[in-house]
Amino acid sequence: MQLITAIIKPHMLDEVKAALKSIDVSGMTVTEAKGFGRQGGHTETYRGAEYKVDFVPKMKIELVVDDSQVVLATDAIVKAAQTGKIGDGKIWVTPVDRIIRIRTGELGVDAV
Amino acid sequence: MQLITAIIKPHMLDEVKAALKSIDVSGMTVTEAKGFGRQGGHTETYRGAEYKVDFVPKMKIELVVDDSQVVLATDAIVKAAQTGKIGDGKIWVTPVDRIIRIRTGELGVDAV
Amino acid sequence: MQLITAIIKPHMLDEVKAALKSIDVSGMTVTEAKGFGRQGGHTETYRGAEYKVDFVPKMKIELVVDDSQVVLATDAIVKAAQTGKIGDGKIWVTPVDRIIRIRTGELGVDAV
Amino acid sequence: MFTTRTGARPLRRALKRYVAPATLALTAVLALAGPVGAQDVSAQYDRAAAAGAEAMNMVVLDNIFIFVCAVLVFLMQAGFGLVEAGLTRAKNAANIMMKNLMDVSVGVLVFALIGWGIAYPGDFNGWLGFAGFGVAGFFDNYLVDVSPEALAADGFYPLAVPVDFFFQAAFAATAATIVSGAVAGRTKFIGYILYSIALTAFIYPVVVGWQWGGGWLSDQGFVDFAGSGLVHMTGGFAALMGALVIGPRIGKFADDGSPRAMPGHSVPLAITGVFLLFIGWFGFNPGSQLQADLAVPIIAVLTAFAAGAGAVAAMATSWATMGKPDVSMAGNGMLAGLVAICSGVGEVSAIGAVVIGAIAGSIVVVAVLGIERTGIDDPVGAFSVHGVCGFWGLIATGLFATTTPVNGAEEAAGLLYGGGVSLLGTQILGGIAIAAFVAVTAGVLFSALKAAGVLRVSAEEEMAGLDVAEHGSPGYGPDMLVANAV
Amino acid sequence: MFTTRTGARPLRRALKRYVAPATLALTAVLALAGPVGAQDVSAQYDRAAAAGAEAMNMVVLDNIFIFVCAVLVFLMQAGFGLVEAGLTRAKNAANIMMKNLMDVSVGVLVFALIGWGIAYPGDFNGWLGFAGFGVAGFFDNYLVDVSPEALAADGFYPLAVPVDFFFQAAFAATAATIVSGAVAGRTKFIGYILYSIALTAFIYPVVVGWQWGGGWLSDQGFVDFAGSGLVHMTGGFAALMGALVIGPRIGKFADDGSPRAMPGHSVPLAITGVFLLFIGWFGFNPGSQLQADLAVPIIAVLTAFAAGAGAVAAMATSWATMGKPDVSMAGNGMLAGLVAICSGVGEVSAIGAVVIGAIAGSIVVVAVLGIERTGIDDPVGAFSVHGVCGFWGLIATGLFATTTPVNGAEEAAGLLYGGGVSLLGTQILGGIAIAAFVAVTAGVLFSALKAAGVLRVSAEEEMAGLDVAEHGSPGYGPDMLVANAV
Amino acid sequence: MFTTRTGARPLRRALKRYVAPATLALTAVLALAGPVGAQDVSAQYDRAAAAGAEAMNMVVLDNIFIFVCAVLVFLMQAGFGLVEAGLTRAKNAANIMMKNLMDVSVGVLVFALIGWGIAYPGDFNGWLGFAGFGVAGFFDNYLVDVSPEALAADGFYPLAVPVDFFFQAAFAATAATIVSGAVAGRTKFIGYILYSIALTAFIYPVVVGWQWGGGWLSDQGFVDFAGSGLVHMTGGFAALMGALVIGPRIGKFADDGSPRAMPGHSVPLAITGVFLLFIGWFGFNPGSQLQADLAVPIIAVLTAFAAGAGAVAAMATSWATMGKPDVSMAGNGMLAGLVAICSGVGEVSAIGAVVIGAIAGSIVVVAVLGIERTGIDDPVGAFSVHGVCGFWGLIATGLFATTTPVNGAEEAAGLLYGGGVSLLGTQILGGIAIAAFVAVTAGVLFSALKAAGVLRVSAEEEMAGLDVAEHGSPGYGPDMLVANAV
Ligand SMILES: Nc1ncnc2c1ncn2[C@@H]1O[C@H](COP(=O)(O)OP(=O)(O)O)[C@@H](O)[C@H]1O
Ligand SMILES: Nc1ncnc2c1ncn2[C@@H]1O[C@H](COP(=O)(O)OP(=O)(O)O)[C@@H](O)[C@H]1O
Ligand SMILES: Nc1ncnc2c1ncn2[C@@H]1O[C@H](COP(=O)(O)OP(=O)(O)O)[C@@H](O)[C@H]1O
Repeated sequence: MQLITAIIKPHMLDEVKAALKSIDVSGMTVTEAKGFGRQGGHTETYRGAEYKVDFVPKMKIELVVDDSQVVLATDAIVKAAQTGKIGDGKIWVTPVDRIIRIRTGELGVDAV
Repeated sequence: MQLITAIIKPHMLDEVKAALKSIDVSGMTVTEAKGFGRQGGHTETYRGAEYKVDFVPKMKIELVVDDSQVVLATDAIVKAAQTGKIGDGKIWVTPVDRIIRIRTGELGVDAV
Repeated sequence: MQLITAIIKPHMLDEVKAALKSIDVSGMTVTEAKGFGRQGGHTETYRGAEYKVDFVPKMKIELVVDDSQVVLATDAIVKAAQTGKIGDGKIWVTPVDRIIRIRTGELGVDAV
Repeated sequence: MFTTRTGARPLRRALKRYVAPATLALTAVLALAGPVGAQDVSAQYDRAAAAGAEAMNMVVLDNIFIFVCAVLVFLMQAGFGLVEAGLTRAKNAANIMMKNLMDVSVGVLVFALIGWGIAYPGDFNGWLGFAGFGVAGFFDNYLVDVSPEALAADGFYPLAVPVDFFFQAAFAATAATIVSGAVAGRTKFIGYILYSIALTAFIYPVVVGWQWGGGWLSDQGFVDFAGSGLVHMTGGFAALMGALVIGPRIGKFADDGSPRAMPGHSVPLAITGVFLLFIGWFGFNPGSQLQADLAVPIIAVLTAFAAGAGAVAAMATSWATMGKPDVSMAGNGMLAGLVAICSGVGEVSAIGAVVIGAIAGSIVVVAVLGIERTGIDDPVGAFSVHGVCGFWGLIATGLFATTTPVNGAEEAAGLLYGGGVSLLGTQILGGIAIAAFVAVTAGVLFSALKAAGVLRVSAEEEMAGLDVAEHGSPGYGPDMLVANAV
Repeated sequence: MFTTRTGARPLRRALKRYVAPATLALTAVLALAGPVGAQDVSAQYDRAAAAGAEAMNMVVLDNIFIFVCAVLVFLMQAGFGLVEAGLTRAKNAANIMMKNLMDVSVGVLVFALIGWGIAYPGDFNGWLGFAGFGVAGFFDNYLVDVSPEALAADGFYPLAVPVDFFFQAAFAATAATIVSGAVAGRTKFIGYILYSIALTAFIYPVVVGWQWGGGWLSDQGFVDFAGSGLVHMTGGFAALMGALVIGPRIGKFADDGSPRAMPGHSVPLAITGVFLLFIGWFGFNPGSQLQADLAVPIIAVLTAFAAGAGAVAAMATSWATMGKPDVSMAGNGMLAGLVAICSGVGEVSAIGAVVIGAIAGSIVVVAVLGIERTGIDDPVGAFSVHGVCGFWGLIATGLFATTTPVNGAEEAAGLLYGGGVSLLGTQILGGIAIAAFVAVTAGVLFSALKAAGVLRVSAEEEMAGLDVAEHGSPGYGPDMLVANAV
Repeated sequence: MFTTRTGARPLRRALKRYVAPATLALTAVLALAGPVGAQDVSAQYDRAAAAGAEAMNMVVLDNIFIFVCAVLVFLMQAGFGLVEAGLTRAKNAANIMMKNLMDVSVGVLVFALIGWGIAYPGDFNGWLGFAGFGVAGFFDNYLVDVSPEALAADGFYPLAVPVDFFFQAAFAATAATIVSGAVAGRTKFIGYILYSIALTAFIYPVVVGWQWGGGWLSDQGFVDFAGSGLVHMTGGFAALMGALVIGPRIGKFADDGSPRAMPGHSVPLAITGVFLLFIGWFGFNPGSQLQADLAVPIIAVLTAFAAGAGAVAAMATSWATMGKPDVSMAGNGMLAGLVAICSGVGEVSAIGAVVIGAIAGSIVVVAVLGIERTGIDDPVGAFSVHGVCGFWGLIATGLFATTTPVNGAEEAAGLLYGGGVSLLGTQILGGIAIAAFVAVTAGVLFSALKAAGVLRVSAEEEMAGLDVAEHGSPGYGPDMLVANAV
């Protein structure tokens, strides 16, 4: 099993979710995040004082998939989350030794 | 060392924390998350317009433990977080190459 | 490539970001988190009822870096985030099999 | 006596002041007002007698003044909504506001159809000016009776009915809405609506009828100028029964029965609500003088003294007992002082008002903690503020009433002002009667709703929050990220 | 007739009541007021004749009363701000409040310089007391004309100009601010300011001039006591044109055109706003009586009945049609009832007010759903509440007006009270005229702003939110974490 | 002169109007009021002479009017609380509301016990009607002195004391609460309470005594109708000293001393507060006329003009200087206009009011930026709004005062109206005196609190937020997730 972590633009979440559903990804976990990168931030002004906002809103998607699904899933995410504009985000894949479904205690593939 | 990531139902957090404490887990990090999976979501209505809420509230728990503790910890989480109802969540375990305690710079086991 | 995850005190974020920029880390992703550990929490009172707040506010920083940069980056984080007071946080490093830049589909080093 | 609101007199007075042609006012006074001091007569003379023009002046000013006071009392609905929403959780915030919105909306209509007729039975029998209200008359065109011709004929009286109704309806809505906070977070919306109708249609009007409607309590010389007992105890004891019958929110008490803190989602909103209630009370108490006269500012000052003393005392008490000055407790303290002064604000002295408010402020902190220990879950302290301090207000009048009340009436003085225990006894009797009647009727009401299965939502719905479960969507949008772990 | 606000009469009445030396009032009545019933004369006599002191009394009370009502109407600005902010997203909350702040700030000044002069043209020509307003006179010291000497000379009249202006200016600001919610979340700030100036300077005053200014509508016997048509339809139809020309917010409609829910960020704030509007309406309607008299409380009661019935009906309708009682719809329902009763509150009976409010409450729910289906994005339902229910209010007067209105006027009765269809026809005619005039002028206005490129922000700015894009920083600080996925 | 609030006259006027039997009013005027124009006499005659009934009418109306205005002024407490909470961070929101709650609670009591007696020394000496206030009299039953008998004997005067106190106490609480925002986020709660007591007990009353109490300033012909100087400069300069002595919040200034933005947590709440202050000001300024007369609406219009001009000017200035129209600056601008017009609202023309407000709106933006540059941390701009624009208001009266003030007084005219520099000089003198006295006393006060170690919380407590550190729990519950990185 492997863990796919994707950082995407917040408003692309629905598209990505749909894309993953369409390839039968059974589930995922999403977290609000803020990103720093090439995209850079912007400057805001409050009562005359300027301040730089370096971190831009991002969504973080985590999904554990069977090794066989990894490429399919990452491709789907790239396709769905791509706007071509700087700041589209990253995907990284890390190995998973064990996965358990809490409800049943099932392990491995059965757990996802 | 290994990293245990658990996705649980929000209101089970106290039980899980207690269970982990009881087996002397020294610490953990928690993040608000939203989950998508078999549990499915529900429909809400606002001023007559229906909309589907696919993502349900979850808590994400991360803890780095010594290899020897992994099974103990995952079992504790499963036991504590299990309601038997769909949506109880997942646990996955990933390898950790290095861990550092920022305060002291200690490494490995001493760091947790 | 490796993934560095750092749990730090919220108000150290700017220093850490600056330190990482200074060693040319191209980007990072930040998440609000709550931590449990030696630092312990504190007690609050609301309308006469006491309650324990076990989880203290933390920031979670994730950055994928080239293997060559790992030590440099972790050292930078430790230096920047260290107050010497209990609760400074942890850093852990996990292996990354693949990394993709969504905008371009670039892989590996080119992706970060 | 004629300017007080103790018992039926005010209404007879009204009758007197308006129905009788102005030129007959003086005789009317002597005829109906019972033994009155010289100053009463002269005052009455100054106010109503002589030129018809003059009389009309005062009638207009009185009506406009009560209208303004009633508007201030209606503002209290916003105050209650904010206090209750602020002291409960975000997932129930829209539901709380909705309940308050319905208390006033349903309340005004139900009180017009039923409640008002029950509250002031005798006085209005056969008054056509009143036929516009009540089930039957509601379908006539009651404006017929307030056409200029009718006014002239009736000596302007009928026009006072609308303003008196407007003022009283605001009070009824207030009594109803007190309960909303005590049962917050677990009550079915339909069940709450049914309760609200029952309270404004029957429970509150019956209690009011006992005193302001000229019933048995007024004959005892019971004193409740603005309603520490009639309004606040009624709401407060209904709140107690509601919280009792419905039971605590899930997670409010640990397995060992010890209370758990369930912090409200916005103390700033709650204190904003306290400020609005404070403002509204300047319609509630001064307006209860029922006419525009020079007693109004005194009543306002005493009201402010009690409010301030209550807030300071609650702050100090919470500081002493909990180690820190609790903000929402201080807010409760101001409300407690305001509730307690309602009864005697026409009878007590400056120092009396301060002491009454200060004691109320201390009581409310103790009461809130005490109630929780008994396993009752009253998230906003409605019973402690309105029930307990309402009763304290009645007792306080029995202690602090002076021999020279602001409104020139000749009430019996309180224990501390040489009046002996008689007034005190009457006040306690009245308090017990109100508490008992409301506890029983509200108890039956909530039990019936429970039996009918319309009182409490399911555990799942409660966990999800009433906004989503009862109204379809959360009170705070997805962009106001509300944390999970609650 | 002299106490109604139908057509030019109220202003002539004012003229009559003040300019004529008090001792001439009686003759003045007979001379100017047209055929009046005996009671009018006597009332007028009671109020203004006899002692100069007496007359002044009533003038003072009238002025103070309207002043208080105007303050209540200004409070509605806070109500509108909260309703609109609450029902839109957090990223636009500061922008909404800013627009409301500017509506009243710009509005008061522009209405003084231009609008007021257009709204009440004839009546004030050559009145020096008015020279203080208007472009020219603005630079004089208009207080000269209200110095005690002038007062004495003018029989107190000029002093009524400021209070009348104060009251009318509050109405103008209200009409303007209605649009703010309908165009929320995508309008350029500068474009909104320009719209707001145009509405208070020209569009609203022209419409008001037709009726309250003594124009053609008033000659038809059109009845719009407090402005269901003049104020609310004007704001409501401007809101419709704004929403139409600007187009929907990004993401409001799916590709298949079906509407998507865009939940407001704080229903509790929205309902707090509804409560404040409810309170403000007790200045809006009773104040439209334009004098302190015994009709005021009746107007207040009818206003409360319509508000309550509207909220209950909207709750019930949403419950029936959507399966759950929608909170913000119930809030809209209360406002709908208040809007609808404005026109006839001086003419209808108690049951009439309840029915008018209830129908408005049901209409508004249907209208909100219907409007969305047409692809128009009105986030707060401004057109449904003010435009649709404003028109319903005009029609309702044609149906429910009684033969014996509260204010002693002798209006034609409505269809259901034996008056036949003539009043109904006039009401519909007036409604169509207002709708058409506003639709055209506002349509041209918004189209011009669009052509000038100052109407809508860019897609990026809209996504980022107007608080950041238009005002430099978010309305909620970084410590109030606002979720990304919106 | 008798209707102005300049110097001791108004109180003598009161004395005159009430204590003297109404039939002697005319002589009383001539005897006590100094040289008065014919119109004064006649007006006075119209108002008070003739029938005792007539006189009482006006007394009642005056008392009720001031009562209503005082209630509006108390509403400003809610406004200040929301502005201050909104413009500071969420972790201090409950603490801010608590401070405002205590300002009014403690303020009313302390002002009654001490402040009022200091503010109006001479006028009340030996008046038993006043014995009910003040340390000694507080323990009597002061109602004895307002019993109907006493009223009759005193010609109704004593009853005016409560309403005057009620109104003045609201002002005192306002002055106190101005400071709360300037010292937000780092002040110990106990230290703030001690400051609040000191201001309402001594600092504010002394300043008021100089002018409204009949002190030396009033003898100079100083003009401060509603308190640009007496109320707002007092609060504003105390705010400056507080911010100065306490020092900036941690992180407010970079190491190089450049100011860092610390965004308030809720601009929508802040602007809601501005709206409530705007409403409250219609009690603050018109009520300062101290009687119900036809000048009231003029004062209201001028107040609205200045407020609108201030908001527009601040918006424009921030737009010009910062590139975007800043919302909270526009809010400050409206308040600045309101503060500035207080002094001369009884003396200036329409255009004068607009110019005064507009200049205030521009000044406040510049002042806020300037103050920050000096290293002083005033999170809500309290000194800029109340201190700087308060002083501007005094100066403006010296420039714009006309020869024919609204209230019929015969003040000296301002520089631009041919009055030369004498009034201007007096105004500047008065402003300097107030600034100096408050700066010194408040400076000593805050320094003493600092020395006593009760002024500022620890760095840890400041980081954690005052809600948790000082009051035990956060103002926003765990379900309103508040971000960490602040
Ligand atoms: N090295 C990294 N490690 C973790 N997250 C990163 C890294 N670099 C970028 N990110 C995340 O990806 C987002 C987009 O990256 P950015 O460089 O701005 O644009 P792009 O990926 O299109 O070049 C960033 O906002 C951040 O959240
Ligand atoms: N493949 C996955 N990768 C990551 N998280 C997942 C995955 N599948 C499910 N989850 C998380 O686990 C939660 C529960 O999963 P779900 O399928 O709803 O119930 P159950 O685990 O009981 O079958 C989901 O809400 C989601 O947060
Ligand atoms: N075993 C662990 N796994 C994951 N996170 C941990 C672990 N132990 C501590 N943390 C995180 O690090 C933070 C600091 O740890 P703590 O023990 O309190 O202080 P210190 O690291 O200085 O000893 C905790 O709040 C928690 O967020």
